Amino acid sequence: MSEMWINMGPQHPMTHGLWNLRVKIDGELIVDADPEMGYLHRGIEKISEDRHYNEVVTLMDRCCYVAGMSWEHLYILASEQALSIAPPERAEYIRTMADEFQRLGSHLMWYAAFVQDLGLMSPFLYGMRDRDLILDLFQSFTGARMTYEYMRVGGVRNDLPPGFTDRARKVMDWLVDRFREYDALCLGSDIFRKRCDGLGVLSQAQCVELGVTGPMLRSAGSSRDLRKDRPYSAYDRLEFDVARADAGDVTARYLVRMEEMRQSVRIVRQILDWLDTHPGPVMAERVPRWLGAPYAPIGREDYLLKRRYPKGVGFSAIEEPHGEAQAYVVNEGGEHPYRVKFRSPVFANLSAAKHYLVGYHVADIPPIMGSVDICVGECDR
Amino acid sequence: MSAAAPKEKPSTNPILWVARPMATAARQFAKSLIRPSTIVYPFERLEDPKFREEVAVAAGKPLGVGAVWDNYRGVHALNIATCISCNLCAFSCPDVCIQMVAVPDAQTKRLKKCPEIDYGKCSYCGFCSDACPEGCLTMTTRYELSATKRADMIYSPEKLYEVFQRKLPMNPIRLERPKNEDAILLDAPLCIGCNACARDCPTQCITMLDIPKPTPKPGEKLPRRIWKEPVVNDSDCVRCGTCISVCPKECLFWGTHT
Amino acid sequence: MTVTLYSVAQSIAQAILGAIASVLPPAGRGVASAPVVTGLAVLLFAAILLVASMLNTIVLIWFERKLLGRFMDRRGAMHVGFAGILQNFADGLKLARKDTVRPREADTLGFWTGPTAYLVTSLILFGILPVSSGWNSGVLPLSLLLALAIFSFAPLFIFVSAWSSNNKYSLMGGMRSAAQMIAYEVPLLLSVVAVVLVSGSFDLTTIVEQQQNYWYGGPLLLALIVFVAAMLAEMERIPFDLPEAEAELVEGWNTEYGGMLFAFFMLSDYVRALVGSYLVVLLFLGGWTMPTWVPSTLTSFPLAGIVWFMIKTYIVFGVFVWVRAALPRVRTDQLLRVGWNRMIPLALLSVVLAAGVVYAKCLPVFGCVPGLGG
Amino acid sequence: MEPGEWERTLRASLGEAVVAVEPFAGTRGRVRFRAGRALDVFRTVHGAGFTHLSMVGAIDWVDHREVFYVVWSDAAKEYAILSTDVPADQPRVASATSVWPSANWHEREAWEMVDIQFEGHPDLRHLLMPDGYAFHPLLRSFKLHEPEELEVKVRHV
Repeated sequence: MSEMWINMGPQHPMTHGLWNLRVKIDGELIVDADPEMGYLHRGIEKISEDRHYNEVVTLMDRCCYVAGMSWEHLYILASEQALSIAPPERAEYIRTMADEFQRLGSHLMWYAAFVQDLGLMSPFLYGMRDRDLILDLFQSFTGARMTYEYMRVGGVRNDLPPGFTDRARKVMDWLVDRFREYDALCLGSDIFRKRCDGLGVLSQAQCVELGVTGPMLRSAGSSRDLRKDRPYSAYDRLEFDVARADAGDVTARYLVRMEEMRQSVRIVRQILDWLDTHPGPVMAERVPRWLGAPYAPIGREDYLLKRRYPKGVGFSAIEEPHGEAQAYVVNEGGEHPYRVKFRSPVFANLSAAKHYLVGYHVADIPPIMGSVDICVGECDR
Repeated sequence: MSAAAPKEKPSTNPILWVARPMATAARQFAKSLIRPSTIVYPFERLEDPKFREEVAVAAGKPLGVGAVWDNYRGVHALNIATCISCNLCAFSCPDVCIQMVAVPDAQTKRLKKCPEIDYGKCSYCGFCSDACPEGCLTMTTRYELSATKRADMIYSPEKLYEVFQRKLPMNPIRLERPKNEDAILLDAPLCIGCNACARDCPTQCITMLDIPKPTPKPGEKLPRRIWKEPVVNDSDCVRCGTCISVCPKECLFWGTHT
Repeated sequence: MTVTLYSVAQSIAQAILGAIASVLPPAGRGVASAPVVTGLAVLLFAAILLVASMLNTIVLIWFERKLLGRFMDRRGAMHVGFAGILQNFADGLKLARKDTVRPREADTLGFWTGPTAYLVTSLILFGILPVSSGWNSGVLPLSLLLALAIFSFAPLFIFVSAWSSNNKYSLMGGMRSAAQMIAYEVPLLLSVVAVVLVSGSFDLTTIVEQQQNYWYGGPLLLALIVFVAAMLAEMERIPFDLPEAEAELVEGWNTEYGGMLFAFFMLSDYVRALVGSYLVVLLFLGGWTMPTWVPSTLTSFPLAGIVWFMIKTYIVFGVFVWVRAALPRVRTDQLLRVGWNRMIPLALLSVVLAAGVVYAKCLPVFGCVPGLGG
Repeated sequence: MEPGEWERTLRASLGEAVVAVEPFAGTRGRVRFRAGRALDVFRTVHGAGFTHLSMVGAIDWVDHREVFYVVWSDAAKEYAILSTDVPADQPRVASATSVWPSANWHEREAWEMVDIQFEGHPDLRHLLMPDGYAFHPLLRSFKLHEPEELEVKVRHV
């Protein structure tokens, strides 16, 4: 067989979303790769320019369907900096907890999708089953399972319902037991090890050069984790370790994500203990009128502009489940953000696709791309 | 703090090639023989608290443990009787799916404006029920709203009132009003005393007070106006901005009392 | 005289034709003559065999769905019929109603004949494999060879349909399928050679009857393992389902097929899975016979042979499902390396072991048996 | 490192290429530099330990456009923001891909969204928008809810 291009996508079981991986293959060997993006581009950055600060939060949930809460957190942190508002401490803890729930949910979803790419169907369902428990928890304090709309500039929408912490503890206990099962199904399987060891290797230097972040970077030996290196919200008050591995291959990414989930459970347990003993407000006291309650006359927005609010620029970076996400919010004194710019970790991780795909086989594409953990929603925005 | 790397040789190395996963699958098989985790949806519903307890006990898994269904943001319920037609829900909707339409009030038989929601556009963010000052537009646990026609996705106020009458669990979350909320301020020299704001105020918190008619200086012409000025009762005001929208002279604006 | 499927068919044909002849005028009495009866009996025999086998296959699919469901902490089909047993009929009906879309550039002849021939060759196997003594098309001295020969038609038809789909994924799937099946034919046949050496016959009925007191699965454990592994590859089931590895190749060689043609492929896959389980039971697990220490009440009721045979078959298939639930898919190069570098030496070793067993005229655990080695 | 101190350090090697280093909460500072000497600035900042380029974005200020780069230093565990203004009629700046290869896709996005010409970019083609898309959606002149004429060229492989 001579060389040929094949389009893996936009509709393809491997893609987990709407994108197109064009690979040039020679027999079963990959000789070139060119990811094509944009099938899910919804112009969130543009729409944000026409929305109030809190209304952008609804877009953030749809930005990434597995890590909506992390994106809310990211955006809210940047907006708060741009608007010079500080949230109360309890809100910070709740946000951190929500963030870690989201990391658990996202990693469980990743686990499910990743093993399914390898042809393992039952762990897929185990992962989805356990993710559902996380969604239940989300539902109990945000009121929705995937599109939370929970964080607000200056705090969070509402406090936790009574009895929440006990429920969450139960789920955490259950999850910790499940992680052992997951490892037995994957690491304990010779076929899994044979398929994943030494696959999709990216060295630390390559990662830094190509802008690859998150579990992919940490699996290559780096210990960079914004939660440690540049603590935001309540992370500086919590104890946890940074998950790290050295091999830089698919198995190493698996190990890093599994370890991150264990650390997330550890963090959540600490936060739950803290939340039990520290009641308080969850919304900042002094927020501009059009932020405290999410309303403003839509038809004639210029009324608000009779008074300009203080200008500011906000920049935030958080360790999202997929990697480092950043937001840049420009506040020009209006009730809408002037410009919102997001940096999606998946965007950068995917742009390096050629470097971790070339030289492997067609059958290796699903595990490699699975280990990258792609969420096209946040990549295209 | 030192970063604890996952062990390079984890304890879960393969035994007999595939013995571990086979054993795990067999264990899971034995467990799910009693009761699998799936909820047989139309027949079993997690929003039923009794079922939640039963299933958690029967399956030995925290199925639905986290779910508090009262908080759920589902289809809205509208109490037409207490709606004050303040437009806040329509204003706050990020998807512009709420329209205010005129419906007869159940008691007074007079027409009043109430929200009509297009669920084809709604994103269930809950901003409208958060904004509702009277708590008459709330979200319920109802989530089944499939329809065969697009027109059926538009819920008229009457239909939302039907949902209200079903007495479903309502979302109990009410946001506190921010303490430093902006108030309606008056740019006095622009006002012509036309009474439009007081007429349209949904809470009747604006009263038109007489102001003294100044004596014109020689050569100065007094503006043609009614010598009244609106005064807003801030504790009753729901900050809907209707007065600002109807003001013909754009003399009302948001601001803080200094 | 034992009841065989052919005798049942013959008596039914006799009864039908006799009834017809009794109402016809004397000139038409000839319809009940022996050649006509035989002809109708053969047709009836084929029809019964076909329908029963198809039903069996569909129940097998249901069995897999339910079993796999429990492995995955879910329920499987459950609404249509009792415990969802009719779900597959509903699915089949749905597929039958669907339009079959042929790609414009596809080769018409290959596109249509590929799946059809695949299904037909798979179904022929039911006529060869005995499910109980006498319950096959008749005494074929080389029935094992014939079955395996027809079993290995599949790569040809898979490749024909894959090639004529004119799709890159189909092509790659077809290539993989051909490579895999050819690679695993060899260990499959070699492990069968071990059985043939011990039993001294190519006739499946003889092989089964020789296992009355001991199953070949015991002394020929190595051959059994090789055979099951090679059979997994031949059936294209996880962990060896690379030709239709849906993660990278969409649906592999049947990517372009929809509607009834896809149903043909699906059905043939399960027919082959059933046939594979049959072969395991026939060659290694004693077929329809049960050991003599089993109480005779359990083995002497009518159709006991078929019942026991099916129980064994379904248990074997349950193991296949278990493997599917627990293991990921291997890679093409790994699969071929395992096939050529591990499976064939192991299969050869099993042949040597079988030769040793024959030479010693003794089975290590089960004791010496008269007539061993033919 | 304080922004003022960093400004002195940068100025020592870059001279007039650096306009100012403004304090920016949560980062080491925002370096405003002249677009004409962008590559020198990139090399110097990269040499100062900021080996990781996180984001390239552009803002349309109607009268001019701003391009900003977010870089991260593993050694200092700090972000820094580089920002430069380019005129709206001639939005040109040198591509950072030679210094930070990760800039590739970010610059493609900035080009198609805000119409910044990155000179020396290896592969400046559409990323999120279809090929042949004639607009730059994140310009302020591009209004939502307005009909647009869109010609999509489908690429066959």
